[in-house]
Amino acid sequence: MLLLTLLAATAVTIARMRSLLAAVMLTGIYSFLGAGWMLLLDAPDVAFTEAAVGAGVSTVLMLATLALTGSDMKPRGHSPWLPLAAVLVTGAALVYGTMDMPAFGDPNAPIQLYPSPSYVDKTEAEIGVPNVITAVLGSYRGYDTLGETTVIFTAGIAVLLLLRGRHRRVRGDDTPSDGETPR
Amino acid sequence: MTTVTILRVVTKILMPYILLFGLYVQFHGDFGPGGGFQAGVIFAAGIILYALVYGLNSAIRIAPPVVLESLFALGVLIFAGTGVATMLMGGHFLDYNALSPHDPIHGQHWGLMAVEFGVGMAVASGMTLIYFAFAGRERVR
Amino acid sequence: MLDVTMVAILVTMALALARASMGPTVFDRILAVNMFGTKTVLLIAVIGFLTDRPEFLDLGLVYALINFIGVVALLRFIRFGHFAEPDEAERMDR
Amino acid sequence: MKYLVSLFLLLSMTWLLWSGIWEALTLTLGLVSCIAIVAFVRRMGVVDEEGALVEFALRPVLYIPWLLWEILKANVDVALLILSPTLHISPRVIRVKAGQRTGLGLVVHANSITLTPGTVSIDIEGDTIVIHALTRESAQGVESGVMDRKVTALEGRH
Amino acid sequence: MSPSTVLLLTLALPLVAAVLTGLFDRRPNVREATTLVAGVLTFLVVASLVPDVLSGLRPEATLFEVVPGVSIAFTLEPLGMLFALVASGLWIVTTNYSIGYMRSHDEGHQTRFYTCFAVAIFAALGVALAGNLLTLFVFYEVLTISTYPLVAHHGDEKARRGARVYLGVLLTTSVALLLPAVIWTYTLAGTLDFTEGGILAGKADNLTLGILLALFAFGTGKAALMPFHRWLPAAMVAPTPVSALLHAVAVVKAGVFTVMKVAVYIFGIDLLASTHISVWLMYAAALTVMLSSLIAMTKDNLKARLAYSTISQLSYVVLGAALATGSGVIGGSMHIAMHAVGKITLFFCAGAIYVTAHKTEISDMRGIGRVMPITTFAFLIGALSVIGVPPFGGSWSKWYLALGAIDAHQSILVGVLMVSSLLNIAYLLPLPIRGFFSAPEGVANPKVKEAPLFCLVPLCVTATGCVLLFFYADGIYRLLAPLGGQ
Amino acid sequence: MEHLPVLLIVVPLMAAPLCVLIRQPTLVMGFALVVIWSCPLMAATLLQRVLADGTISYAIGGWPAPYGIEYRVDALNAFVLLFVSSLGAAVLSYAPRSIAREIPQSKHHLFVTSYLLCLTGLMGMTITGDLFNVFVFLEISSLSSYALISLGRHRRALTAAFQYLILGTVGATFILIGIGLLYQMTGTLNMADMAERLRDVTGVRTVLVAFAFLSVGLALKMALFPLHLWLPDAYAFAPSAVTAFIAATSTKVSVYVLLRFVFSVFGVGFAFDTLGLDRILLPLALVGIFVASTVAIFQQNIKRMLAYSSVAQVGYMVLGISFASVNGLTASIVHMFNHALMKGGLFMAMGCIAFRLGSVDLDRMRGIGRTMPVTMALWVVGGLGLIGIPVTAGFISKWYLIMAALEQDRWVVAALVLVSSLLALVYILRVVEVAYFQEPAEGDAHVTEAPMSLLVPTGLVIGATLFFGLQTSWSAGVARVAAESLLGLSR
Amino acid sequence: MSGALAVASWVLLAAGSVFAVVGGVGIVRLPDFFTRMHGAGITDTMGAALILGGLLCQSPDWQVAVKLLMILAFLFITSPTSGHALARAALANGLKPRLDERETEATSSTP
Amino acid sequence: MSPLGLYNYWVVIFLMMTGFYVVIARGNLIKKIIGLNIFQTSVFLLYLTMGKVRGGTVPIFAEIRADIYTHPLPSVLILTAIVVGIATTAVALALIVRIREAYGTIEEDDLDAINREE
Ligand code: NA
Ligand code: NA
Repeated sequence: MLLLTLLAATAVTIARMRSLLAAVMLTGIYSFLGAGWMLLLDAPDVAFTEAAVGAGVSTVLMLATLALTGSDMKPRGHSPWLPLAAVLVTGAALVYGTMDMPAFGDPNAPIQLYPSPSYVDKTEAEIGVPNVITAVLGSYRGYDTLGETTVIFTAGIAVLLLLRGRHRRVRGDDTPSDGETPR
Repeated sequence: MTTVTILRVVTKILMPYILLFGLYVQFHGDFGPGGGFQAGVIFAAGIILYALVYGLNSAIRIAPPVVLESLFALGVLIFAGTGVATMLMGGHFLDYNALSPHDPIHGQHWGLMAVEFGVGMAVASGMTLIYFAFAGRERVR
Repeated sequence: MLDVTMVAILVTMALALARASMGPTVFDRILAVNMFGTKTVLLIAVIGFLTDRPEFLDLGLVYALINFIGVVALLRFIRFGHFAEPDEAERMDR
Repeated sequence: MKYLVSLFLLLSMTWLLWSGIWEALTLTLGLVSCIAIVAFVRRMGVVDEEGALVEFALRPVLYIPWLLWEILKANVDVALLILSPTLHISPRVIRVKAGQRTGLGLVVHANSITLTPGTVSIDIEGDTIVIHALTRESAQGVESGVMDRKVTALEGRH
Repeated sequence: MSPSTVLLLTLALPLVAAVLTGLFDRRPNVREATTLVAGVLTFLVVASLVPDVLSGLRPEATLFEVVPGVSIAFTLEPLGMLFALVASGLWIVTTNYSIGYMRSHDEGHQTRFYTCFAVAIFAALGVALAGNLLTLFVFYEVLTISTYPLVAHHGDEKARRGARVYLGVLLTTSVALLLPAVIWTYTLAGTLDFTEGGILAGKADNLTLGILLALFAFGTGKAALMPFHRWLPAAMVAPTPVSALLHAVAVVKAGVFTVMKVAVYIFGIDLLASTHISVWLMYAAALTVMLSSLIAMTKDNLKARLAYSTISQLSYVVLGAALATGSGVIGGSMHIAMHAVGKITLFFCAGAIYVTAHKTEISDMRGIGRVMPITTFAFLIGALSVIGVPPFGGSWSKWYLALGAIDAHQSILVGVLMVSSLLNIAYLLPLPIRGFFSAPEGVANPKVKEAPLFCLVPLCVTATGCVLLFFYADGIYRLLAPLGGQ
Repeated sequence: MEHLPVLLIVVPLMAAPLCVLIRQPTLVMGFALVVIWSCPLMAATLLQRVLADGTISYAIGGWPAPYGIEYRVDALNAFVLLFVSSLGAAVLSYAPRSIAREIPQSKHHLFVTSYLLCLTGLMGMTITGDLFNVFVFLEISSLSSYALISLGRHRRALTAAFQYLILGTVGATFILIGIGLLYQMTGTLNMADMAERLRDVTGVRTVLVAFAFLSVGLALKMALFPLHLWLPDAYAFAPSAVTAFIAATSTKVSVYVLLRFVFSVFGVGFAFDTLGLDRILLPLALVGIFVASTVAIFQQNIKRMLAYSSVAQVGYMVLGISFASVNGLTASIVHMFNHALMKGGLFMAMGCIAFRLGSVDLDRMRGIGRTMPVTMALWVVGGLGLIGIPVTAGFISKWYLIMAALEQDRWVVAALVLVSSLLALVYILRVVEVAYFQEPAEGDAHVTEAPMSLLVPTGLVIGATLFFGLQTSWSAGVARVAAESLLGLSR
Repeated sequence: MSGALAVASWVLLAAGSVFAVVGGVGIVRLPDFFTRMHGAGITDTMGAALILGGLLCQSPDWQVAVKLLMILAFLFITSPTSGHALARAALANGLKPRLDERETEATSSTP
Repeated sequence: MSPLGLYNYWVVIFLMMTGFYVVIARGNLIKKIIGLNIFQTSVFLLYLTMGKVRGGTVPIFAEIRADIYTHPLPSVLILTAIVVGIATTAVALALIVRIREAYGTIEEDDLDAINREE
């Protein structure tokens, strides 16, 4: 409960934060907290990943971006009502949707009962590794994981496509490299 | 002793252990939290730390982007190739049982290891490559 | 007792969070973030014992490592404003 | 070479302690991992005397408990300070000469100073450590030079 | 060669001509020779099927099934035969005329002109031979599109605006009214084949049929039933050969042909007659006849006057279809041919006058008969045929229309036909009368200066045609007799 | 043969990293072309087998659903796979020459890699029978399309890609939320399995919300009005080959996924009777058609004009869905295909124009009908298809759409569909007039016809729009089979 | 877990909690960046050490104990390092420590 | 079913909406990506909240097999989703870098204004 409150406080602080650098730092904190909550939800693998990715890699990448773009941010001059309305509607829809959800931790929720035998039982019999998550990830739904690896690959290629070409140029040389600047 | 830098020395001490931890996570995904993806990220994090402390050039010297690109591609190919191998051995795509027809559990182990290795390789090189791409970009005013 | 410890850690985190959002200097924020990170490591360890699965302490190590790298990156950013300086090996701590 | 072998041994030990799985496959993978990392780290150029803990041999066994004790004492002092309603602090910056011969020794010294609350090493200028102290007492604690001697002893003699 | 192959050959010839003219961009003589040869061949091929059709055969060919039960298919029946003969025959004449007109005018984009012209003929023949409504619709649209570049030929703002109206009205009506009518028919009848006696009998109530008929009648914008007639005057910006194509050879004829086909083969004249759903259409057509004749009288520009004349004459055909009697249908169908030959003569003459004397306004054409006697005489013959005076072709079609009106017990319409003929006289004859009997302004004794031979010969040929059609109308009647159930 | 479904995806997937290994641009392109042309062949075989033997199921990893991920191929997705892969192959054949002027050579191999990945993602989304797998492959295709779009020469390509990224990710996250809620209520991710299990929980509020989130997410991805904001800039400023590829495939696959969700997972009864989906989709589609077509009329950048036209065309597809009848679905499905051909061809023709003129502004296109006659002729044929002129494929779509409307006595809708075609007429005619009836600008008089390597693929695609305007038993026939099976009327 | 260990664990955790919170109060309460570093130091050293020590007493097997010790070691190495680097960065960026005005800056050195 | 049982969901929804708000409110592009991260991380929490079962433990076998394990599938799905998230973030940041280079700003308003002028 306290953890969730802290999460909410962090999220709101980020939303209101004027300094980009501070927001980036707080995003790292948010990921750490989220990962802590994930651990409480019995998802150590996810917590592990969220910490490494959300707090680690993504913070470093954001800092690297800030280094290239500058961390100044203009104060917002727009009325917040339209996005706020959209958010409230979406949120209300979700809350409405929770009304018929099984309660938190309900052992009779559909996902706990179906399919039977569960992944846990099947893993024991068919895969034989202690970590059921690894078994599901690598074998039962190994294809998703191949997709996931491909996603990373796609992103890597995308980043190379976007950022290659101005690599380590001599300072002060302002002639644009080919194909990267407006006509 | 003109330039003693705590950060550099500490990084020097920790670096092997960070990398070892990465590989540990890689090979213990079956037993505990972790696996190829997390291992890759930690390994990349180690190299990123090196780049932060020792400079991008040094990091590029020890992990040239060309090599990283190839490893990146190879990682994906190892994963998908495992699937192709299972197909060639008579199973469906990614059906690791086919790797060891007499002892399916064994096949599953080998299969999991192979694909996790592919993931780890792709992620480690990919993340490093992405960091290099950002860090190597000149700031334009 | 573990519960109490957890609450204490969370309170400390909240205090750090307050400092992180107050600033005033960027160094105060980094200090708070760093502290926050180390508290998360403790939190992870405590949660491990709390949920009776202490064998997953690897995670704590990950958090500590990531926290360290994050702070180093922040410092680098603050000091140089960029991540690629030729031959800056010595300058990181200067 | 000495550093490489010692590093390999340390790594292997770490693997065994961490892993706790004594199966042939895992052990083999561990071995391969340690070798690979030694090779890679060598490529990084981070294996030299500056980072070699092996130089300290077993001497830290004595140093660490002493340091922990110092840390405890300092902690209590600063904690009381923080909790006191008037916040009796008198921050100051002092410089101390460090007697360590090796970079590693200097690092241990500076970090030990930081670890004991009330003092933070904020810079190293040649063989001088610049310290921010919270109170006069904590400053005097460092200036006494006890820690400097302990750390120097840690380095052993060459 | 089997009749169905011949049928496809008919369509292939103009298409091949289109491709070849496009390829011979840089060799004008070859290009135009190709067109001529293709025209002659097409006409001969079409004509070769006349005996078959007369003997009651209906050659067929089917290509693709576009929607279940409806294919791109062709059937040759009498009405289509007549239209195909008119279109292919007049193509030859028009080509000759075009060569003269385009060269003496030194027009640009001539290759585009000949190519599009050939495609338009292809489309017109497709309309003529269509075996079902879908096929007809397809070629109807191809015809619209292929003539658009012809109308916009000059490419200046005026031409583009005119072409925009042309395309806009024709496509809008066809897409917004005709297409739904087609699809609706399909949903009602399950087929779109042109069938003797129609396909809609018993498939829908009278109200539905009435709405459907209205969709067809107004959706066929090319029939220029008011108020969808604006495109025809707008298209007068085009060169004269194009006007000939629009008014005589293909476009408007395709429109009234469609109306006639729909009346005969989709509704069936029995259905129309028994349900009286077409009565309103008769009056709409009659109104168009009268109104457009009146407007024609107010126009001083010769081509504009001829355009409104066309609008009026087209409604005769629509009227014939709406009468839903044997004589009416035959009269209307016959009028397609009669008006085509008559009106093309008039346009050729208008073009010849424009090319030679550079005159466009009727008031400027005093004494033109003395300068261009042959042309003016040909104009007179064309005009008389359109008015419906014997011994010219137009008299027969009006005769059968009048008979049809009597059969349908619509005596008012008989009156309309007579009044409109008087109006025809009033707007068509002033030109030859002033041309022959008034002296040209300023010039006391003008020299005879006729149009180039390439223009002159075709207009003589069509003028002669007007006369011949009077004497050989029997052949047409025999051809069309099955339509009227006679 | 047995592995055909998975090979169709894995072959291009593995080719992508291989391209990175090969590096050398010419070799990469050659290799990629060989690989990519194998996809339509496989897809065609698959379609043939599905039509002959019925639905094919392939359990990846040998794990049966719901434990493992299942590939499930029926007439509908086999058809989508076929045309997506065919157009992907056609556009890639056209790409080597087209990108030569738009993308620096050092990036060509990465371009090809991204292109293959994008195709993999799109086909993966289409073929899978697993909801979460849809999300994964959706992201593969999305990420690569962001990169591909950003390669445009104008800097607005960057903001366009970014905007697409934001909206696309929001859409994907909504889809993720929807999938999560559905999973929670059923315990399964397999579509067929979920359809069965959803019968017990219809009317449950969570399912309702899940449906809403999935629909909104997909509407974002397929650029359904008014969630289309990312599309115009993305199409207008991407490199020519990328625009042609994405315009031909991407939104279609999203429409396919919507069809799958609505009909195969939720079922007609829930979506239309319980929820009244038609009451939402129908007005949205119609308003979208009219607004987007009208906006298209006022565009100076012709790629942008065609982009707005695409938004309108998505409206037609959705309109067909909203009828929930065989003819309506046939219209939607066949229009997915027809529009893929038409827009693919049109954007390829725009690429030819950009190749010679370096611009796609209407002003620069003066007299281009003379200087680039073949290109412009192809463009016009494609444009006629958009209007829905008979003989073109576009006509067939409209035919079925109007039939569907008339069947249900929705006269006004039928009329509006027809009237909307006239808006298309206006924007196409605008270009035709400038291209054919205005003289070229002085600087552009020397412009010549595009090279054969661009014209031939363009011609093939445009030619196909004519072919499938006539030979509709292949397109509309398959679409009809698919529509019937979606409605549960066959098999 | 034997009674003595349980008590030890209890004490260590309690003490660790107290130090952690005090450090947290410190970084909120202390006046400037450099003084706050001392507050952070409390939680990072004593807080961490005592809490991890308390957990160590509860660890079910030696492996958990090893991992706890390693975490502690890692923290003890990295925490002062980043603290030092942070202070250095602050100095380099021109941030001046607020010194006690009553005394002048004293510089002394050990012999 | 008590409201308390849903409290967790509601907090998660609040977090999601906070992130979503930052994404769709106009402003700095990096801020938007931060918002996107929060949004996505919160969705991950939503998934994991579903998987947790009362009295369950981590689905990793120890020496003694537990009776109830928390459902592993949400974890698996979210592992994939996290990867997707970081991939998106990386591409988005790369785009932002390029936008800054090409436009000199990363404020949405300024970018729109520049694009409108062209
Ligand atoms: Na794992
Ligand atoms: Na200290």
